[in-house]
Amino acid sequence: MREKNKLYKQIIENRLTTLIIISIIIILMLSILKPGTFLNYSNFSGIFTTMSFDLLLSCGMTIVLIVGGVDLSVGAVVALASIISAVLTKRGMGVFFTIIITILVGAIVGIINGILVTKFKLAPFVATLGIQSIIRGFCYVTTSGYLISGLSPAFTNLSRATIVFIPSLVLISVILSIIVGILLKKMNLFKQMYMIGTSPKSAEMSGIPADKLKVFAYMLSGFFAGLSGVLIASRYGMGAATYGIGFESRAIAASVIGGAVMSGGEGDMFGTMFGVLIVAVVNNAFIQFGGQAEWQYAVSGIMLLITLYADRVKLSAMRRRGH
Amino acid sequence: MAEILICEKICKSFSGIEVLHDVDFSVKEGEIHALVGENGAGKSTLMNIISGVIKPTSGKIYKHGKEIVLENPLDAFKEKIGIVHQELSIADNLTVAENILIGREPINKLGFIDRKELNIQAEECLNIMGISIDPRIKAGSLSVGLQQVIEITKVISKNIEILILDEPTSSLSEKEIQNLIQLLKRIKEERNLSIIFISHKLNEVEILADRTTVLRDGYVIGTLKREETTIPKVINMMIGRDLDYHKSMLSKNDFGNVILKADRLFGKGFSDISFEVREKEILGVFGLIGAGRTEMACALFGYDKLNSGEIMLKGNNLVIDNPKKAVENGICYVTENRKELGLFLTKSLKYNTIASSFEEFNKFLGVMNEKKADIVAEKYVKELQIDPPNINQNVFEYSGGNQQKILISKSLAAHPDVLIVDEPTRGVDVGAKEMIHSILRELANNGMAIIMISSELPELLKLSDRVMIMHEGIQKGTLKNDNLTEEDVMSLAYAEG
Amino acid sequence: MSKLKKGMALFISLIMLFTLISCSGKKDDSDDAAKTEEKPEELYSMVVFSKGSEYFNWTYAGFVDAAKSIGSHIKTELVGPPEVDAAAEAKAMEQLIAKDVDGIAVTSADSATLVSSINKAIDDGIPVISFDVDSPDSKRLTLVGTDNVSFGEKAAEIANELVDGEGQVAILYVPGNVDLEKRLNGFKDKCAEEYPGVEVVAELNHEGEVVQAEKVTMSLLQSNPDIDVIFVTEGLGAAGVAAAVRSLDMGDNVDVIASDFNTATNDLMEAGEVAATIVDDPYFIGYYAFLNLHAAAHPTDRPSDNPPFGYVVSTGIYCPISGVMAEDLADGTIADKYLNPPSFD
Amino acid sequence: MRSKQENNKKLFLLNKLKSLDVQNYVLIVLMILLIVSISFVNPKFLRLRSFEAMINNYTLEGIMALGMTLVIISGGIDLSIAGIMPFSAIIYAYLIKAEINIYISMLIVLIIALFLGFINNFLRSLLKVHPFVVTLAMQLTLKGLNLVITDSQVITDFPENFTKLSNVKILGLSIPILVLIVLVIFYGVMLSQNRYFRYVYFVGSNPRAAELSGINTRRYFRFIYMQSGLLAGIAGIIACFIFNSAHASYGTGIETRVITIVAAGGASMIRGGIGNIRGTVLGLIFISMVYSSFIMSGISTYYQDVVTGLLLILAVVFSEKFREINIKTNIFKKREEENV
Repeated sequence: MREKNKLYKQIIENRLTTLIIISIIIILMLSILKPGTFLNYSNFSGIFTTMSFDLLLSCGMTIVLIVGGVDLSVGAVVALASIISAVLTKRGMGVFFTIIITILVGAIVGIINGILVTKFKLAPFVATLGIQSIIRGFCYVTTSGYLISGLSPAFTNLSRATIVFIPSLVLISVILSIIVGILLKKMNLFKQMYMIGTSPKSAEMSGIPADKLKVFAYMLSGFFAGLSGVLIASRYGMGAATYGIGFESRAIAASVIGGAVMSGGEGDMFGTMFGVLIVAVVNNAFIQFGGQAEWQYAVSGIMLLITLYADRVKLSAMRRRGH
Repeated sequence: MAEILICEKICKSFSGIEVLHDVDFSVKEGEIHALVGENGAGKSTLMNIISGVIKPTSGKIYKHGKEIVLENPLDAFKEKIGIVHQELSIADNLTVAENILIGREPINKLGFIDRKELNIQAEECLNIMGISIDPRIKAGSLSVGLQQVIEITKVISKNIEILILDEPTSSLSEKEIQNLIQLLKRIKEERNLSIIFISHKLNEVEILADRTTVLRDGYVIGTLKREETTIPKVINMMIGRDLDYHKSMLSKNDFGNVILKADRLFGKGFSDISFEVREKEILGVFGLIGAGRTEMACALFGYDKLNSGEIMLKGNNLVIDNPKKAVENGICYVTENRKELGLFLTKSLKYNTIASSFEEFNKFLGVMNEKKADIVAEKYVKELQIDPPNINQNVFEYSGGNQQKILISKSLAAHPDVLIVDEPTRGVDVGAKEMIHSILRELANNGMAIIMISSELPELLKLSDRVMIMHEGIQKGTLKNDNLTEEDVMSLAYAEG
Repeated sequence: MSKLKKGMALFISLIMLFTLISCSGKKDDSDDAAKTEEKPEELYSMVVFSKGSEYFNWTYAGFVDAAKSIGSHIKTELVGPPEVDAAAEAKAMEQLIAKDVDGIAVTSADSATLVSSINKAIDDGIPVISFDVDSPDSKRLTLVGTDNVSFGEKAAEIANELVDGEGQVAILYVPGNVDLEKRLNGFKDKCAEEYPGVEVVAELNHEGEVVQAEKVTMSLLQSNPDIDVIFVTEGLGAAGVAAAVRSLDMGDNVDVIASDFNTATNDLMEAGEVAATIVDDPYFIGYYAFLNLHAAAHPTDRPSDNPPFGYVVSTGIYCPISGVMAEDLADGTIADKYLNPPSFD
Repeated sequence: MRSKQENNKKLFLLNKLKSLDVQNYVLIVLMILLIVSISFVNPKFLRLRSFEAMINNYTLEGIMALGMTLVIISGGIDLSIAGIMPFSAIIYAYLIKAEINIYISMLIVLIIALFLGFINNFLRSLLKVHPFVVTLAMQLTLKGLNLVITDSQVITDFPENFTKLSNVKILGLSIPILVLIVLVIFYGVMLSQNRYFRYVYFVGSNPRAAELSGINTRRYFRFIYMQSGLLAGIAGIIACFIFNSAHASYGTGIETRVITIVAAGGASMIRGGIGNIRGTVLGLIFISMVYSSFIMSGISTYYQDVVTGLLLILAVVFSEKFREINIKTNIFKKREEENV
């Protein structure tokens, strides 16, 4: 009995294991229920392709959550980046420079977020919500609602090509999130970010450049949103002001499911990856079973609540063991 | 005098660990009863039981000889037991009157607050306490001392018979403490009130208490009458052994060069502070809370703004505008507020240890050198005898004394030339206190310059080679510690001009 | 204190900016006003539920051109929330009634939400006509729009052609959007009546969003790999569907029928990823919407059943629908017609 | 003694002056500037009906802002209203379409809304996380549910007795506006005069202390989130009155607007215990005025989003700045001490 209890605790306490087990169970169940059409290469390449935008945004969101912030502006930045990259390519700029400039713009928006949060001491939720509105409005003002299409094949191929049977989008998003995952685990810089999220004041008093690193975290979030925007423009061959609505809630949900907490100091990109994957798989299943796709919102919401509950269980287990 | 409250065989366990063992405790009518003990001795737990915040595991409480059961703070108030907690419970945005009469506001026919009546009643309460504050102003605009008084007014005005004060003086200035002591003595006389008084400051206990009960490790060690109460005796009972509290730990070696020199520092809460500290020297900074010493240290460390003044480090002029710069230049600060400004409670010992020296653990391309971090953490665990010696354990699982050691090791890991320690033994039990003292001496002997801020004179006199005295933001002077006595320091602190 | 001053300066400069924007808007008007003859200025508003849509820019282009043809004393404006939001559209109507404009042409996000505000405008003496998406339960005077049933039927015709009378079709639409539902039903009914071999196997919600369209299509093509045609009833979704088909490498098996003509769809057709698109003519709709609105605002002396407005009693004007096949683009005239979007604020 | 009393009086007046929120005055000045500049562009802006339209348009936001004020004073946030409001509208629409008495249906909907508020608080206290996440999860869940149960369709064709009721006007005011006015007065009076409501300041500035003073904070937070849910429920029913229909999209972005209103009114998003109904009402009028000025002056509504964002950020930056100044002026503290 005791042994069992211990195992259960261990599973609950290790988020990544839990998530991997849950994903495997879901995937197994679906493969049995839908033999042939669910568990095959092309379906999974489809799932991975369409979740790649969410995955990229979640990379940034996880980092921001680690430093104790939240970035609600990412959805709007995706739209902005798609427009900028589309305009630049249409003006004849090379693919490489287009990407660089667009991502820079995303990063600048991130820096503005960071400055509002650190220098002006705004609540991250308020600051980034404000910036979200401003950027989204700016997108509409500049495009007047027109789609910006007619992009060069060199640009559109960016997210349409396949490299060794793997769609480039999947390759980019998965590799980047793995890199972020490793960096979070290994890099000195990111270790400091965890400290900042745990106790911002202690971090500052310890000589950790808390404000700078916070701005850097928001910058990374902007960077990933910018990249996501470039890829979305390239994939659908157009820049549009309507991209990315509601992306931020999905990214937050995925990161929290993956192990991040809103108060900061925790977060695991590998967990986040599985968070994104589970939501994507479940949504895919809803459509395959002819259910309503609208359930996807409810699915994220409910999963979020379940994770929070698991957190709670974990915490009280820790308390019991501690004092 | 009859006994108004008797606690009989109170036991309390938290998740299986017993923190109070068969505690018997009684209060007489109209007495001030001090409750002392080290941190973790169970004082606060006992008071929380008497005031209904928590329930005892077993044991009985009698009031006027009748058994009472307290389920929540409201029950305690019904039994006329009131508590003033250490942290104030004043709502800034409500008026003084509302704060005093919260929960008992007079109501008019419509069921709304009757403001006129409210203010009159509040004024009456304040008059009883002998203070004149307009009850209509917002409580947030008062000083902490006055807020404390309002809090006491609030509790007393509930017609209570027993007043519990949990460390009431911890955030007050010296003047405010004196006012409070006068106030307590007076209301005790006037209202025949029984007061239970928890304090760390034994001199206050000596002045105030009619009786003193000492707790240690959840046991009652004894109760002293007023005439029996002496500080050494109390200390003896608190720690269970004689502690040579005045055994000097001064250095015998010569001091080296001047490392840090501060010249005419001005900032919020302090003005015109100059001092220097040399290698192998411990400079004590004495001052009570409100003396501006922590403010001065924070400004020196770059956490707060320094309005003017020069800081010279090893002869070089230095502008320190953030803590990072201070750490990089070899100045480290061990804060008095370790839970909020010092430690990372949910992170491991290892990461707490290296928090100030992260940059030293770069392997290549910014990869963290975990192995080196392990070694460093292990080293300090060993040197400072941190228990349990598990570098991967989260810091919140450690006791106060060990947390303080972890905090010190964080600063040490950054190899400071100058170490500023602020109240290094606050909330630390006596054994650990002793240990921290010898660690500091050892560090100084090995060449570090240490600035030690403390409001505990014995500690300062024991350790520091020189003592700088601050009072209400002003530097009163610096004394060399040649058989310096507490009187010398105090008389300088309160000297005019 | 200096921080406060700085802050105040910032705040005040924001207000000045605001005033400046509003004044600059005014300036344009007054410039035009100088050219007008003695005729009093009139203002007509076009209200849309998602201003961030290319389609409505086209309708507004027609609206503006028609206004110009009447005279320079006619002013127009395009009003509405950027994203699909019926409640916000109703708010805009409310404001326009307070502003007392001379006429409103409105396209409704859903069939019910705007009814009360349209009725309120009519009761206040402001003529209102529907364009594009109707609000049939309201008192709006008439509709200028597309016959969406025949829109669907046209799509069915083309689908039948593409599969040679035998095949499976999936349709993407947004439930709750009356027009798209009509297109869906038109398609299904036509197939049921005339093309028994063409079978509609899936009706899915893509929320009018590109990424969602791709997700839906991906999953759909997994569970139904035999699908021959996907008909997207709305303008934006085609890009997502094409992306899914492309990445599954099913371009040879699956034909995409898009709706509307926008620059993105044109690209896809040129690339051969969209086989055909069904187009109405938004410019035409806007143009006739204005003419009808203006007529309604200028009643003749002739007695009418529709006091106090003019003679606009037609049940509606429907714009022509055509199917454009990818190969039709070769001659260039069609693309020319659509690919130079007019620009204005 | 006399001088002391005089001194007291002077202190009180000074204190009173200081306690008036600077931000409220800034808002009023801005509103006047706005009215002047917009009426310069379009004189019709000054007519009564344009003000009526302004308030008409912000009835839903106004109702929910009252509840949000309490939530924000208590130190929390409630994003779930964007889900509860349309959910209530939809349930109400279904109920009255099922020929259930319209008043009984109201009762049912309000009970459901209260229950959802209860769930919010239950989850908040169970999971011990910031209300932001919990209410976000609730919002997502309810949004999905709204779409699923309605199949994204608009619900309309309400029974005649309802449409009749929705057209009723008392003293020339429609029911939604009346409800808003009644609620504003109720909340205004309660938050300044009722002791139970006033405890929100206590709970917001120091929840632990409030608990130790004998306020049952658990029950109190339950009350706060339940009243927020209830107001969202009322707003949902009012949405049916306004639109004579119900749709899942009615809540789109509404939480942002509500929060902006409350923030512009001076409630602190950073520390609890600060804010009042007077400020929220001013914020409501200000924000609705800004939006209506877009259409009145003919500025493209595209700028609306940009201005919303700027307003939100500026409102919060300034309310904190003003507060800082208030705190810094501690001349009073010194004088007080001398007095004793």
